[in-house]
Amino acid sequence: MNINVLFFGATADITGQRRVEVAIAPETTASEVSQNIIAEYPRLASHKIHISLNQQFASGDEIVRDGDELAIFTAVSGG
Amino acid sequence: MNINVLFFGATADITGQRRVEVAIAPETTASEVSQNIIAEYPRLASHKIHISLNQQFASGDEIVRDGDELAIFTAVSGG
Amino acid sequence: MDFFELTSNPIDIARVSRRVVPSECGATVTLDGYARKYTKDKASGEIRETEYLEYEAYEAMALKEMQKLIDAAKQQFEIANVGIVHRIGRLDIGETSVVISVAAPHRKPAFAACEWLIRELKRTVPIWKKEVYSDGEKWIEGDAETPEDVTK
Amino acid sequence: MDFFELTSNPIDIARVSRRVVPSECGATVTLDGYARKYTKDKASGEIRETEYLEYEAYEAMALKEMQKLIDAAKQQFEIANVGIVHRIGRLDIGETSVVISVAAPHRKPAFAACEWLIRELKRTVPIWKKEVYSDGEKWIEGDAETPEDVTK
Repeated sequence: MNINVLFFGATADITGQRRVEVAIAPETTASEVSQNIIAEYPRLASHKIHISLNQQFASGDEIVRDGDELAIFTAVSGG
Repeated sequence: MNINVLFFGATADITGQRRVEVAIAPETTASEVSQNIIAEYPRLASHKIHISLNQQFASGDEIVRDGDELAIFTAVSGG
Repeated sequence: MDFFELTSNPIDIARVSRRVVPSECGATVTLDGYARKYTKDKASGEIRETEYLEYEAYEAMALKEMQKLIDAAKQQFEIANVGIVHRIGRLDIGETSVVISVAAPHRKPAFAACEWLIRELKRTVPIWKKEVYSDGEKWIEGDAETPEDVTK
Repeated sequence: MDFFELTSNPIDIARVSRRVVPSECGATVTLDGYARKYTKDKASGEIRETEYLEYEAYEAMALKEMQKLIDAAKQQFEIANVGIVHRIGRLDIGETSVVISVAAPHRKPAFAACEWLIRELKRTVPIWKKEVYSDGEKWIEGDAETPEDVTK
Protein backbone atom coordinates (compact mmCIF):
# COMPACT_ATOMS: atom_id res chain seq x y z
CA MET A 1 0.00 0.00 0.00
CA ASN A 2 1.53 3.30 -1.08
CA ILE A 3 0.71 6.96 -0.62
CA ASN A 4 2.18 10.11 -2.12
CA VAL A 5 3.72 12.59 0.29
CA LEU A 6 4.19 16.18 -0.90
CA PHE A 7 6.44 18.91 0.49
CA PHE A 8 6.31 22.68 -0.12
CA GLY A 9 8.48 25.66 0.72
CA ALA A 10 10.48 25.06 3.91
CA THR A 11 9.60 21.33 4.10
CA ALA A 12 10.70 20.83 0.48
CA ASP A 13 13.99 22.59 1.26
CA ILE A 14 14.60 20.50 4.39
CA THR A 15 13.74 17.13 2.84
CA GLY A 16 15.32 17.97 -0.49
CA GLN A 17 12.24 16.67 -2.28
CA ARG A 18 8.82 17.74 -3.44
CA ARG A 19 7.11 14.36 -3.69
CA VAL A 20 7.92 10.85 -2.38
CA GLU A 21 6.03 7.63 -2.54
CA VAL A 22 5.83 6.01 0.91
CA ALA A 23 4.83 2.42 1.69
CA ILE A 24 2.49 2.18 4.67
CA ALA A 25 0.89 -0.55 6.74
CA PRO A 26 -2.93 -0.81 6.88
CA GLU A 27 -4.64 1.38 9.50
CA THR A 28 -1.81 3.89 9.55
CA THR A 29 -2.96 7.41 10.49
CA ALA A 30 -1.95 10.62 8.73
CA SER A 31 -0.23 11.71 11.93
CA GLU A 32 1.83 8.48 12.05
CA VAL A 33 3.00 9.09 8.49
CA SER A 34 4.07 12.63 9.32
CA GLN A 35 5.78 11.56 12.57
CA ASN A 36 7.82 9.00 10.62
CA ILE A 37 8.87 11.65 8.16
CA ILE A 38 9.77 14.08 10.92
CA ALA A 39 11.90 11.30 12.50
CA GLU A 40 13.65 10.83 9.18
CA TYR A 41 14.29 14.60 8.75
CA PRO A 42 14.84 15.89 12.31
CA ARG A 43 15.17 19.52 11.13
CA LEU A 44 11.42 19.43 10.48
CA ALA A 45 10.90 19.13 14.24
CA SER A 46 11.94 22.75 14.79
CA HIS A 47 8.93 23.92 12.78
CA LYS A 48 5.20 23.84 13.44
CA ILE A 49 4.10 21.21 10.95
CA HIS A 50 0.66 21.08 9.33
CA ILE A 51 -0.69 18.37 7.10
CA SER A 52 -3.38 17.89 4.54
CA LEU A 53 -4.85 14.65 3.29
CA ASN A 54 -6.27 14.58 -0.22
CA GLN A 55 -6.11 18.37 -0.39
CA GLN A 56 -8.04 18.99 2.84
CA PHE A 57 -6.50 20.14 6.12
CA ALA A 58 -6.13 17.07 8.33
CA SER A 59 -6.19 16.66 12.11
CA GLY A 60 -3.89 13.63 11.88
CA ASP A 61 -6.41 11.06 13.13
CA GLU A 62 -7.47 10.12 9.59
CA ILE A 63 -6.62 6.59 8.38
CA VAL A 64 -4.69 6.86 5.12
CA ARG A 65 -5.59 4.67 2.16
CA ASP A 66 -3.75 3.41 -0.88
CA GLY A 67 -3.15 6.21 -3.36
CA ASP A 68 -3.86 9.02 -0.90
CA GLU A 69 -2.07 12.36 -1.22
CA LEU A 70 -0.65 13.66 2.06
CA ALA A 71 1.13 17.02 2.20
CA ILE A 72 3.48 18.20 4.95
CA PHE A 73 4.12 21.90 5.31
CA THR A 74 4.71 24.84 7.65
CA ALA A 75 2.07 27.47 8.48
CA VAL A 76 0.90 29.05 5.23
CA SER A 77 2.17 32.57 4.43
CA GLY A 78 0.41 33.69 1.29
CA GLY A 79 -1.22 37.07 0.89
CA MET B 1 -21.97 96.06 0.54
CA ASN B 2 -22.30 93.06 -1.73
CA ILE B 3 -21.77 89.35 -1.43
CA ASN B 4 -21.78 86.54 -3.99
CA VAL B 5 -24.35 83.83 -3.53
CA LEU B 6 -23.75 80.50 -5.29
CA PHE B 7 -26.23 77.71 -6.09
CA PHE B 8 -25.54 74.08 -7.03
CA GLY B 9 -27.60 71.13 -8.22
CA ALA B 10 -31.18 71.34 -6.98
CA THR B 11 -30.82 74.93 -5.71
CA ALA B 12 -29.41 76.06 -9.07
CA ASP B 13 -32.36 74.41 -10.85
CA ILE B 14 -34.93 76.02 -8.52
CA THR B 15 -33.47 79.53 -8.62
CA GLY B 16 -32.52 79.31 -12.28
CA GLN B 17 -29.10 80.69 -11.49
CA ARG B 18 -25.66 79.61 -10.36
CA ARG B 19 -24.37 82.90 -8.95
CA VAL B 20 -25.99 86.19 -7.93
CA GLU B 21 -24.61 89.29 -6.34
CA VAL B 22 -26.72 90.34 -3.36
CA ALA B 23 -26.62 93.69 -1.59
CA ILE B 24 -26.74 93.37 2.19
CA ALA B 25 -26.95 95.64 5.20
CA PRO B 26 -24.12 95.68 7.75
CA GLU B 27 -24.32 93.02 10.50
CA THR B 28 -26.40 90.66 8.34
CA THR B 29 -25.91 87.00 9.26
CA ALA B 30 -25.41 84.15 6.79
CA SER B 31 -28.70 82.69 7.95
CA GLU B 32 -30.55 85.97 7.23
CA VAL B 33 -29.17 85.99 3.69
CA SER B 34 -30.33 82.42 3.11
CA GLN B 35 -33.77 83.09 4.65
CA ASN B 36 -34.24 86.03 2.27
CA ILE B 37 -33.35 83.84 -0.66
CA ILE B 38 -35.69 81.07 0.49
CA ALA B 39 -38.45 83.68 0.76
CA GLU B 40 -37.74 84.77 -2.80
CA TYR B 41 -37.76 81.16 -4.11
CA PRO B 42 -40.35 79.36 -1.94
CA ARG B 43 -39.67 76.00 -3.63
CA LEU B 44 -36.37 75.96 -1.72
CA ALA B 45 -38.37 75.65 1.50
CA SER B 46 -39.32 72.06 0.71
CA HIS B 47 -35.65 71.03 0.91
CA LYS B 48 -33.20 70.80 3.78
CA ILE B 49 -30.91 73.70 2.99
CA HIS B 50 -27.25 73.88 3.95
CA ILE B 51 -24.95 76.85 3.53
CA SER B 52 -21.28 77.55 3.38
CA LEU B 53 -19.49 80.84 3.87
CA ASN B 54 -16.19 81.37 2.09
CA GLN B 55 -16.01 77.66 1.29
CA GLN B 56 -16.54 76.45 4.86
CA PHE B 57 -19.73 74.90 6.19
CA ALA B 58 -21.58 77.60 8.10
CA SER B 59 -23.94 77.44 11.07
CA GLY B 60 -25.74 80.60 9.91
CA ASP B 61 -24.73 82.80 12.85
CA GLU B 62 -21.72 84.21 11.00
CA ILE B 63 -21.78 87.91 10.09
CA VAL B 64 -21.21 88.25 6.34
CA ARG B 65 -18.76 90.80 5.02
CA ASP B 66 -18.33 92.64 1.75
CA GLY B 67 -17.08 90.28 -0.97
CA ASP B 68 -17.92 87.10 0.94
CA GLU B 69 -18.93 83.96 -0.97
CA LEU B 70 -22.03 82.27 0.40
CA ALA B 71 -23.32 79.01 -1.12
CA ILE B 72 -26.81 77.58 -0.71
CA PHE B 73 -27.34 73.87 -1.40
CA THR B 74 -29.10 70.66 -0.46
CA ALA B 75 -27.44 67.78 1.43
CA VAL B 76 -24.41 66.65 -0.54
CA SER B 77 -24.70 63.40 -2.49
CA GLY B 78 -21.27 62.62 -3.94
CA GLY B 79 -19.58 59.26 -3.75
CA MET C 1 2.36 61.29 -1.62
CA ASP C 2 -1.30 62.11 -1.07
CA PHE C 3 -3.43 63.53 -3.81
CA PHE C 4 -6.99 64.48 -4.49
CA GLU C 5 -8.55 65.54 -7.74
CA LEU C 6 -11.75 66.28 -9.50
CA THR C 7 -11.81 65.05 -13.06
CA SER C 8 -14.22 64.98 -15.95
CA ASN C 9 -12.32 62.11 -17.58
CA PRO C 10 -12.71 58.39 -16.95
CA ILE C 11 -10.87 57.23 -13.82
CA ASP C 12 -8.13 54.61 -14.05
CA ILE C 13 -8.40 52.96 -10.64
CA ALA C 14 -5.16 50.99 -10.96
CA ARG C 15 -3.27 54.21 -11.54
CA VAL C 16 -4.91 55.80 -8.49
CA SER C 17 -4.12 52.86 -6.23
CA ARG C 18 -0.49 52.72 -7.40
CA ARG C 19 0.21 56.41 -6.91
CA VAL C 20 -0.17 56.06 -3.14
CA VAL C 21 2.39 53.29 -2.56
CA PRO C 22 5.66 53.99 -0.73
CA SER C 23 8.29 51.28 -0.24
CA GLU C 24 7.53 50.62 3.43
CA CYS C 25 3.95 49.64 2.59
CA GLY C 26 2.43 46.25 2.02
CA ALA C 27 -1.25 46.82 1.33
CA THR C 28 -3.50 49.22 -0.48
CA VAL C 29 -7.27 49.17 0.01
CA THR C 30 -9.30 50.78 -2.75
CA LEU C 31 -12.95 51.67 -2.88
CA ASP C 32 -14.35 51.92 -6.40
CA GLY C 33 -17.80 53.53 -6.42
CA TYR C 34 -19.67 53.56 -9.71
CA ALA C 35 -22.93 54.45 -11.36
CA ARG C 36 -25.52 51.79 -10.60
CA LYS C 37 -28.22 50.93 -13.09
CA TYR C 38 -31.00 50.19 -10.62
CA THR C 39 -31.68 52.32 -7.57
CA LYS C 40 -34.37 52.14 -4.95
CA ASP C 41 -36.17 55.35 -4.07
CA LYS C 42 -35.67 55.76 -0.34
CA ALA C 43 -39.11 57.23 0.28
CA SER C 44 -41.34 55.13 -2.00
CA GLY C 45 -39.27 51.94 -2.19
CA GLU C 46 -39.79 52.08 -5.96
CA ILE C 47 -36.98 50.70 -8.11
CA ARG C 48 -35.94 52.98 -10.94
CA GLU C 49 -33.70 52.39 -13.88
CA THR C 50 -31.11 55.11 -14.31
CA GLU C 51 -29.95 56.01 -17.81
CA TYR C 52 -26.98 58.08 -16.78
CA LEU C 53 -25.74 60.29 -13.95
CA GLU C 54 -24.45 63.80 -13.64
CA TYR C 55 -22.23 64.98 -10.82
CA GLU C 56 -21.74 68.63 -10.03
CA ALA C 57 -19.16 69.96 -7.56
CA TYR C 58 -18.55 73.20 -5.73
CA GLU C 59 -15.01 72.67 -6.87
CA ALA C 60 -12.98 75.05 -4.71
CA MET C 61 -14.75 73.97 -1.52
CA ALA C 62 -14.74 70.27 -2.50
CA LEU C 63 -10.96 70.30 -2.82
CA LYS C 64 -10.62 71.97 0.58
CA GLU C 65 -12.91 69.38 2.18
CA MET C 66 -10.98 66.53 0.53
CA GLN C 67 -7.74 67.92 1.95
CA LYS C 68 -9.35 68.08 5.41
CA LEU C 69 -10.50 64.47 5.11
CA ILE C 70 -7.03 63.26 4.23
CA ASP C 71 -5.48 65.22 7.09
CA ALA C 72 -8.03 63.81 9.53
CA ALA C 73 -7.56 60.24 8.26
CA LYS C 74 -3.80 60.46 8.68
CA GLN C 75 -4.27 61.70 12.25
CA GLN C 76 -6.59 58.83 13.14
CA PHE C 77 -5.15 55.84 11.30
CA GLU C 78 -1.67 54.34 10.82
CA ILE C 79 -1.59 54.92 7.10
CA ALA C 80 1.00 56.25 4.70
CA ASN C 81 -0.79 57.82 1.74
CA VAL C 82 -4.28 58.52 0.51
CA GLY C 83 -5.55 59.14 -3.01
CA ILE C 84 -9.05 60.40 -3.77
CA VAL C 85 -10.42 61.10 -7.24
CA HIS C 86 -14.04 62.07 -7.80
CA ARG C 87 -15.49 62.28 -11.27
CA ILE C 88 -17.77 65.16 -12.24
CA GLY C 89 -19.96 65.73 -15.28
CA ARG C 90 -21.88 63.03 -17.09
CA LEU C 91 -21.26 59.34 -16.25
CA ASP C 92 -22.62 56.32 -18.01
CA ILE C 93 -23.82 53.31 -16.03
CA GLY C 94 -20.88 51.32 -14.69
CA GLU C 95 -18.39 54.17 -14.89
CA THR C 96 -16.41 54.96 -11.76
CA SER C 97 -17.64 58.02 -9.87
CA VAL C 98 -15.17 57.91 -7.00
CA VAL C 99 -12.00 56.07 -6.10
CA ILE C 100 -10.37 56.19 -2.68
CA SER C 101 -7.08 54.35 -2.23
CA VAL C 102 -5.26 54.05 1.07
CA ALA C 103 -1.75 52.58 1.32
CA ALA C 104 -0.44 51.44 4.67
CA PRO C 105 2.26 49.22 6.09
CA HIS C 106 -0.51 46.92 7.39
CA ARG C 107 -3.89 46.19 5.96
CA LYS C 108 -6.19 46.78 8.97
CA PRO C 109 -5.76 50.55 9.21
CA ALA C 110 -5.96 50.71 5.41
CA PHE C 111 -9.43 49.10 5.51
CA ALA C 112 -10.55 51.26 8.43
CA ALA C 113 -9.33 54.50 6.88
CA CYS C 114 -10.80 53.77 3.45
CA GLU C 115 -14.20 53.00 4.93
CA TRP C 116 -14.08 56.12 7.10
CA LEU C 117 -13.04 58.30 4.14
CA ILE C 118 -15.89 57.27 1.87
CA ARG C 119 -18.43 57.72 4.67
CA GLU C 120 -17.13 61.21 5.44
CA LEU C 121 -16.76 62.16 1.77
CA LYS C 122 -20.47 61.41 1.24
CA ARG C 123 -21.30 63.62 4.21
CA THR C 124 -19.00 66.61 3.81
CA VAL C 125 -17.65 67.07 0.29
CA PRO C 126 -19.89 69.44 -1.71
CA ILE C 127 -20.72 67.30 -4.73
CA TRP C 128 -24.23 66.50 -5.94
CA LYS C 129 -25.55 63.65 -8.04
CA LYS C 130 -28.39 63.85 -10.54
CA GLU C 131 -30.02 60.63 -11.70
CA VAL C 132 -31.46 60.80 -15.21
CA TYR C 133 -34.26 58.36 -16.08
CA SER C 134 -36.04 57.74 -19.37
CA ASP C 135 -38.93 59.90 -18.10
CA GLY C 136 -37.25 62.55 -15.98
CA GLU C 137 -34.41 63.37 -13.68
CA LYS C 138 -33.76 64.03 -10.01
CA TRP C 139 -31.07 65.67 -7.92
CA ILE C 140 -30.29 63.27 -5.10
CA GLU C 141 -30.17 64.68 -1.59
CA GLY C 142 -27.72 62.91 0.68
CA ASP C 143 -29.10 61.04 3.67
CA ALA C 144 -25.93 61.42 5.72
CA GLU C 145 -25.78 64.39 8.07
CA THR C 146 -24.24 67.19 6.02
CA PRO C 147 -22.83 69.72 8.51
CA GLU C 148 -25.08 72.52 9.74
CA ASP C 149 -28.57 72.24 8.32
CA VAL C 150 -29.64 75.87 8.66
CA THR C 151 -33.35 75.12 8.30
CA LYS C 152 -33.49 73.18 11.58
CA MET D 1 -19.40 35.99 -11.68
CA ASP D 2 -16.88 34.88 -9.08
CA PHE D 3 -13.40 33.78 -10.04
CA PHE D 4 -10.19 32.75 -8.44
CA GLU D 5 -6.86 32.14 -10.09
CA LEU D 6 -3.23 31.50 -9.52
CA THR D 7 -1.00 33.27 -11.98
CA SER D 8 2.68 33.65 -12.65
CA ASN D 9 2.09 36.82 -14.65
CA PRO D 10 1.78 40.38 -13.32
CA ILE D 11 -1.68 41.13 -11.95
CA ASP D 12 -3.81 43.91 -13.44
CA ILE D 13 -5.85 45.00 -10.43
CA ALA D 14 -8.26 47.17 -12.40
CA ARG D 15 -9.18 44.18 -14.54
CA VAL D 16 -9.73 42.06 -11.43
CA SER D 17 -11.93 44.65 -9.76
CA ARG D 18 -14.01 45.19 -12.90
CA ARG D 19 -14.65 41.49 -13.56
CA VAL D 20 -16.76 41.24 -10.39
CA VAL D 21 -19.25 44.02 -11.15
CA PRO D 22 -22.90 43.25 -11.96
CA SER D 23 -25.39 46.00 -12.82
CA GLU D 24 -27.16 46.01 -9.46
CA CYS D 25 -23.95 46.90 -7.67
CA GLY D 26 -22.60 50.26 -6.59
CA ALA D 27 -19.28 49.58 -4.89
CA THR D 28 -16.26 47.38 -5.22
CA VAL D 29 -13.66 47.13 -2.47
CA THR D 30 -10.26 45.86 -3.53
CA LEU D 31 -7.30 44.80 -1.46
CA ASP D 32 -3.99 45.01 -3.29
CA GLY D 33 -1.20 43.28 -1.37
CA TYR D 34 2.33 43.65 -2.70
CA ALA D 35 5.91 42.85 -2.02
CA ARG D 36 7.28 45.20 0.61
CA LYS D 37 10.89 46.32 0.55
CA TYR D 38 11.43 46.50 4.31
CA THR D 39 10.13 43.91 6.72
CA LYS D 40 10.54 43.52 10.44
CA ASP D 41 11.55 40.12 11.75
CA LYS D 42 8.82 39.15 14.19
CA ALA D 43 11.17 37.43 16.64
CA SER D 44 14.21 39.72 16.63
CA GLY D 45 12.56 43.02 15.65
CA GLU D 46 15.36 43.45 13.13
CA ILE D 47 14.47 45.30 9.92
CA ARG D 48 15.60 43.54 6.75
CA GLU D 49 15.69 44.72 3.20
CA THR D 50 14.12 42.23 0.81
CA GLU D 51 15.50 41.95 -2.72
CA TYR D 52 12.65 39.90 -4.13
CA LEU D 53 10.04 37.34 -3.11
CA GLU D 54 9.05 33.90 -4.25
CA TYR D 55 5.62 32.43 -3.69
CA GLU D 56 4.95 28.72 -3.97
CA ALA D 57 1.48 27.18 -3.92
CA TYR D 58 0.02 23.73 -3.41
CA GLU D 59 -2.02 24.63 -6.44
CA ALA D 60 -4.81 22.04 -6.45
CA MET D 61 -5.54 22.51 -2.75
CA ALA D 62 -5.10 26.31 -2.93
CA LEU D 63 -7.83 26.54 -5.57
CA LYS D 64 -10.15 24.37 -3.43
CA GLU D 65 -9.55 26.56 -0.39
CA MET D 66 -10.15 29.73 -2.43
CA GLN D 67 -13.48 28.31 -3.60
CA LYS D 68 -14.41 27.53 0.02
CA LEU D 69 -13.52 31.08 1.07
CA ILE D 70 -15.71 32.60 -1.61
CA ASP D 71 -18.62 30.30 -0.71
CA ALA D 72 -18.27 31.17 2.98
CA ALA D 73 -18.01 34.91 2.26
CA LYS D 74 -21.19 34.85 0.17
CA GLN D 75 -23.02 33.04 2.98
CA GLN D 76 -21.95 35.59 5.57
CA PHE D 77 -22.07 38.91 3.73
CA GLU D 78 -24.53 40.67 1.40
CA ILE D 79 -22.20 40.69 -1.56
CA ALA D 80 -22.60 39.88 -5.22
CA ASN D 81 -19.27 38.69 -6.60
CA VAL D 82 -15.77 38.00 -5.43
CA GLY D 83 -12.52 37.87 -7.40
CA ILE D 84 -9.27 36.56 -5.96
CA VAL D 85 -5.98 36.33 -7.83
CA HIS D 86 -2.77 35.25 -6.12
CA ARG D 87 0.56 35.50 -7.88
CA ILE D 88 3.09 32.69 -7.61
CA GLY D 89 6.74 32.48 -8.62
CA ARG D 90 9.21 35.34 -8.37
CA LEU D 91 7.99 38.86 -7.56
CA ASP D 92 9.99 42.05 -7.56
CA ILE D 93 9.48 44.65 -4.83
CA GLY D 94 6.25 46.56 -5.36
CA GLU D 95 4.62 43.91 -7.54
CA THR D 96 1.16 42.75 -6.54
CA SER D 97 1.09 39.36 -4.80
CA VAL D 98 -2.63 39.16 -4.15
CA VAL D 99 -5.77 41.02 -5.20
CA ILE D 100 -9.16 40.46 -3.64
CA SER D 101 -12.10 42.39 -5.10
CA VAL D 102 -15.62 42.27 -3.70
CA ALA D 103 -18.57 43.86 -5.49
CA ALA D 104 -21.76 44.55 -3.59
CA PRO D 105 -24.87 46.69 -3.87
CA HIS D 106 -23.68 48.58 -0.77
CA ARG D 107 -20.19 49.33 0.40
CA LYS D 108 -20.29 48.17 4.04
CA PRO D 109 -20.57 44.43 3.36
CA ALA D 110 -17.99 44.84 0.57
CA PHE D 111 -15.48 46.23 3.08
CA ALA D 112 -16.31 43.58 5.69
CA ALA D 113 -16.11 40.69 3.23
CA CYS D 114 -12.85 41.86 1.65
CA GLU D 115 -11.21 42.21 5.06
CA TRP D 116 -12.50 38.79 6.15
CA LEU D 117 -11.30 37.16 2.90
CA ILE D 118 -7.71 38.38 3.14
CA ARG D 119 -7.51 37.36 6.80
CA GLU D 120 -8.81 33.86 6.02
CA LEU D 121 -6.71 33.52 2.87
CA LYS D 122 -3.56 34.15 4.90
CA ARG D 123 -4.67 31.45 7.35
CA THR D 124 -6.03 28.70 5.13
CA VAL D 125 -4.82 28.88 1.52
CA PRO D 126 -1.69 26.74 1.06
CA ILE D 127 0.74 29.26 -0.38
CA TRP D 128 4.16 30.04 1.06
CA LYS D 129 6.35 33.12 0.73
CA LYS D 130 10.13 33.15 0.61
CA GLU D 131 11.95 36.43 1.25
CA VAL D 132 15.27 36.73 -0.53
CA TYR D 133 17.85 39.12 0.95
CA SER D 134 21.27 40.17 -0.31
CA ASP D 135 22.83 37.69 2.13
CA GLY D 136 20.35 34.82 2.28
CA GLU D 137 16.73 33.80 2.09
CA LYS D 138 13.95 32.61 4.38
CA TRP D 139 10.64 30.82 4.00
CA ILE D 140 8.13 32.79 6.02
CA GLU D 141 5.88 30.85 8.39
CA GLY D 142 2.46 32.38 8.84
CA ASP D 143 1.53 33.68 12.26
CA ALA D 144 -2.19 33.16 11.74
CA GLU D 145 -3.63 29.88 12.98
CA THR D 146 -3.37 27.52 10.01
CA PRO D 147 -5.87 24.70 10.62
CA GLU D 148 -4.74 21.62 12.55
CA ASP D 149 -1.18 21.93 13.71
CA VAL D 150 -0.37 18.22 14.10
CA THR D 151 2.68 18.81 16.29
CA LYS D 152 0.64 20.23 19.17
